[in-house]
Amino acid sequence: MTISRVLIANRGEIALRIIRACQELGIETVLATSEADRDSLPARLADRAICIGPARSAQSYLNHRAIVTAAIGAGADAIHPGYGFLAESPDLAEASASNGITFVGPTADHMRRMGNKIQARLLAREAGVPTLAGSEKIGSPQEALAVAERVGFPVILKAAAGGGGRGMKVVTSARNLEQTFTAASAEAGSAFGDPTLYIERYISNARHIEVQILGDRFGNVVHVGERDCSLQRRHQKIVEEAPAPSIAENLREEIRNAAVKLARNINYENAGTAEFIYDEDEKRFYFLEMNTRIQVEHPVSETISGIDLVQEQFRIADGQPLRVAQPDIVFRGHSIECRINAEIPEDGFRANAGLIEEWAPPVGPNIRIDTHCYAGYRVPIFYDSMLAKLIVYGSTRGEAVQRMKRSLERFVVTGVGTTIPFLHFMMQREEFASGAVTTHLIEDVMPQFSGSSR
Amino acid sequence: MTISRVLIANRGEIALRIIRACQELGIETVLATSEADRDSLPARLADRAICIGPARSAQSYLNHRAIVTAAIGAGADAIHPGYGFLAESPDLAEASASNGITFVGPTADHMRRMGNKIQARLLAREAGVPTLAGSEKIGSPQEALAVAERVGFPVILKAAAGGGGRGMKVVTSARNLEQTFTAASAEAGSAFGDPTLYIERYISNARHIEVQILGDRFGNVVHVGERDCSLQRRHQKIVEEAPAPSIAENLREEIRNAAVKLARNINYENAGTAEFIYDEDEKRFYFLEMNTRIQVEHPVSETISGIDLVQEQFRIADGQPLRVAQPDIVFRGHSIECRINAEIPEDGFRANAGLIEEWAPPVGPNIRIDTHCYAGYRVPIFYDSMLAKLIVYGSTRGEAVQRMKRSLERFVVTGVGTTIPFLHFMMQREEFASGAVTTHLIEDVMPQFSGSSR
Amino acid sequence: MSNDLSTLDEEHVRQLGRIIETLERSTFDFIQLEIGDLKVTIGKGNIPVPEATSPPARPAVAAPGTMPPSAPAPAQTTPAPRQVQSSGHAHPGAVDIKSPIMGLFYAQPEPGAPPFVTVGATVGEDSTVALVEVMKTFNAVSAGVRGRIVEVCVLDAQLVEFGQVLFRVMPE
Amino acid sequence: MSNDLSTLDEEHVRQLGRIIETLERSTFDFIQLEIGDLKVTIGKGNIPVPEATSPPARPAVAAPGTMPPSAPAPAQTTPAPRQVQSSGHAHPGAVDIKSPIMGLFYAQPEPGAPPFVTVGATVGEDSTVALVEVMKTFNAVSAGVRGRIVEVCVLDAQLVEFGQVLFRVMPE
Repeated sequence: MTISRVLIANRGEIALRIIRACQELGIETVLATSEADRDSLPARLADRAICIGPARSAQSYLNHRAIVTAAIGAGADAIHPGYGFLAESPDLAEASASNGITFVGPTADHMRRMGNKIQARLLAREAGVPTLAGSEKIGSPQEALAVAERVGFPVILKAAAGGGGRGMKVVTSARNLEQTFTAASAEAGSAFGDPTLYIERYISNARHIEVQILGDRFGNVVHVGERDCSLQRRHQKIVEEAPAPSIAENLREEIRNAAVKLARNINYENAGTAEFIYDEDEKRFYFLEMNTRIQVEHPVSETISGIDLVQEQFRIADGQPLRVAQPDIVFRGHSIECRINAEIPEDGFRANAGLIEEWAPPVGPNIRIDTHCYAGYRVPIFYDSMLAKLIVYGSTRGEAVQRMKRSLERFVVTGVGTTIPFLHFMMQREEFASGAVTTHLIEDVMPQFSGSSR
Repeated sequence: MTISRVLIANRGEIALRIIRACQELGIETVLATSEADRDSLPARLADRAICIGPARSAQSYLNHRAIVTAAIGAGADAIHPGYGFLAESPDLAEASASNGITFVGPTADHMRRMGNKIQARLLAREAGVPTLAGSEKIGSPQEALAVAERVGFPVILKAAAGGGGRGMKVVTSARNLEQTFTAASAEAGSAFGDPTLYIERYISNARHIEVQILGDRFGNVVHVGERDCSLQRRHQKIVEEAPAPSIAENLREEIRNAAVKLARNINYENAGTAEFIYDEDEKRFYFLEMNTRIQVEHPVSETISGIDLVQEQFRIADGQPLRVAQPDIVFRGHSIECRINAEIPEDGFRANAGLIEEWAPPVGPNIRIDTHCYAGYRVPIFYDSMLAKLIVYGSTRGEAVQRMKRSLERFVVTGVGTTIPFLHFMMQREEFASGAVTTHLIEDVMPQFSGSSR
Repeated sequence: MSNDLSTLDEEHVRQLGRIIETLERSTFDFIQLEIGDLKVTIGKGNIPVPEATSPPARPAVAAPGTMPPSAPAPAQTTPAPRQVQSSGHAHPGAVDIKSPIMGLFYAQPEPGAPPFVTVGATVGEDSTVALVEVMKTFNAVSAGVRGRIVEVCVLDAQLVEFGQVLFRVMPE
Repeated sequence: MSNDLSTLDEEHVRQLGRIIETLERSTFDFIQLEIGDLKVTIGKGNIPVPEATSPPARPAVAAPGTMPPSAPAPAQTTPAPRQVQSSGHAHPGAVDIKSPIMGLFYAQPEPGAPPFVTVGATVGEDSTVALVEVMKTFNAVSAGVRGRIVEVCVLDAQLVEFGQVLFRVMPE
């Protein structure tokens, strides 16, 4: 490994996750922190922490100039961006490269090509990967109407520069289309700096399936299996699992191969994820977008494959060829991840911050906790509400569900409200137990949870 | 599962391990504790704890009548004995059965047949499993001399009722034989209540390899791979790994199959381990003994197979057929376990008890800690010195060694001396890195460790 | 009782002063005093804090099963014997008769017979007060003290732990 | 009961005073008094707090690598800026000039030029005292206070953190 010191441009559990990978690889860690995270657990566990700016992300974690400066000042020869914040910022990748610092991720060019969702759809089609019927780009409500009528309602309007579930609006009939188009375009402009929209056919009975990819500098690409991330609230994932339950084996192979083909077509480098929507009625899948970073839910793939994805990210960034070919990757058993968020599910998953009084996560074989929290930690109001990821393994999906249920029962958190009771409720639902997980399941069962928790 | 409440007749990390298995299986736990362990972590985490006697094991953990009474009084329908103490006591198994309580382990008959090492050797030969040249039973020094001259010096004298490394003496020439025989016989009589000895050819360049077995009530037997436990001090293991490094694949298959055959021949039920000695010079293996219980080092097999052996013990005891056939068991990667003992390696691994002041085990993906310790725990003087088992997984053996090394570096214990520095030293030895691990390695390198730690 | 300083009257303050002075003359480092709601700590160095130890298991959502009411809650770390002893506060000066072994407690020599002792009974040191059974072996428990039984702490045929308090006796 | 100072009447304050005096005469460091909702702690030095929280990373055997001496040890939780502030104890009454951004600190306008300020220099609120560079952008740092520089806390061309103390000034 020629990388000897890395600047970690992130916070929370992923900062800690990266520190741990580095400890095992013998890489020194420098953590860039905001003022609010100065005394955080990752700041204490890193070899060094540098306060790069005030609490607000725009002036700290989203400031790529500050991050590169901190890396130079600390003598770091690499930057790991984690997920979120600047993980998919071509600017950070470029600034790193032009300062002779290794960016642990794909190239700025890969990010740009996949960052624009319209271009990503084109790339997928070039690779022969199915995409949803819809448009490349729409310039006016009239154009939107024409496309919508061609593909049929309901349709979904998406921001070309969006992603990760943000900037999406479902339109069920021609009546609301113009109004929604105007609103969505304005929103996209202010949120992503680009008002461009595109339309896709909307699949209501859908599952979200994504394929983990690793590619190296030498054109080798492997997949590390797929994940099902259908359990979402407000288009954001809260439960993920691998492998995807209840899909035909030939489809599983197809979806995995499609992802590999897409990545190979663009010489994709480092870890990435191809996201697909799976039409439960038609039993077909369609490419949605590609995430050019490590994802929150990467541990479920690590658990079923035994591959440490974050360590592989470093090896790839270091210029090493992939250590495994596809046949070397052995999948075994089933893994589920629950996101423990500081949120009140009954109240529309409203985030709540505050002081964690008790913090006693479950422990035991086949239970993994990725977290930066501890008893006495004050959850800052400035960042996302995720406190921990609880990941379990089981020989079978049933065993994993059972283990997750018991683990949630033993997870004690007081001081802040969490999603634990809701996740426990979900684990007991027949729909989840049977693998009949769709993107609207949470919405469907929410009234019953709210009723039961009174 | 018809078992609904189990009495756990053990202490320390294995008590906690069993509690965790039960939490996931939905079995209530009642812990039988000695007075010294009344406030221990497992006593607090069990659903109920019952103090069965004073600190000394003879009047508590070794008192099978007290244990069965506690089980009856607490309404338990099963007893799990853990390892050590009464785990291989036919009396406890029998007393459980005659009181209508399920014993989570093999039958008393299996224990008796395998408990006598001379009989176990016979059973192995019946199954066509190779044993070391030697005698069935020797009655006098003269007989011992005759056998020793037939098989050739050095030889090893063993107690028929011994096991687990206890009651063994190596004799290098005819000169010491008579004297050693008399001493060993007397020792065996006082330690195991049976002075019977037998002789085996002694292999000096040896490795200790054992095979994990699971058998059910219906005659199904599978192996869960082999473990190498060669790293021993005073015939007691301190590092174990799976799979065994540097043995030919055909031998690996042979040794696994031999264990299955032996177990199948006696309709073995529940978890068990067939121990072999592997002659590094001749590249041949010989059956030593069979342990009729779960072993300390079971987590390395769990890690490479994904099977929860303690949960399987409960399912088998419950009368369920094995859930897996041999082809279903997928081995992946490499796992190493280090025993963190409260011992001073430089001082002949002398045990030391006391108050644990700081206790910060390493955490992270692919690191598992089985322990009952915490900051503020006072290690009692009455029991064995094991504080924790540190288990790691790696895609390759090299990765596992590296992860173990880094994990040991991050394992902070103050207040009591531990084996951590010695284990760290061993992980860095070229002999260990290359897989050239033999039963005399620790003895060979000890002077260098003692020198370096001054 | 109103929870403010007015509960500390002239007399209390004088008493605290005297406690400080007495402690001063002693070789002790601190005194902690707790009377109902009132807690006083006086000492040198840092205030002694209860140690943190490790997380108790407390189910966040639901317990996996139910246990008979006699079973202590998982989070409760006080072992049973001490709970029983605490009931003795009602009889200052009384001493405990503890079970010398774990087993099933029998108050009478055989079913239907009158109990060995009841509250008010006078016992000598060698008086048998109960039997504790361990797998059909019945162990007689002697009082070990002369006096009058003031409390019977366990029910007949109940499992008693090693060291659990069976009776309380007012010595005579 | 109202939870404010009005619950402390004349008499209470006198009593507290006597407790303090008694404690004063003793060799003890503190007294803690808790009566229901009311808690009083009297003592010397810092208020003793029960320590917290989560395990520090301290290598048990060997560090995996070496860091320049400027890097704080992993177990050290005090961030750099506070360490710098603590050096100011030598100048009671002095105030800090902190870095408004993270970047490379330059004491002079260009290489070879004299520094903006040195110890003893007088500054006004708008005086530029240093430059902090973030990727070729140089940000002027103003004193923000009138006074005399009594300490320069960082070296030229060193990385300074957000909020790190650069200078200490005795206000005039």
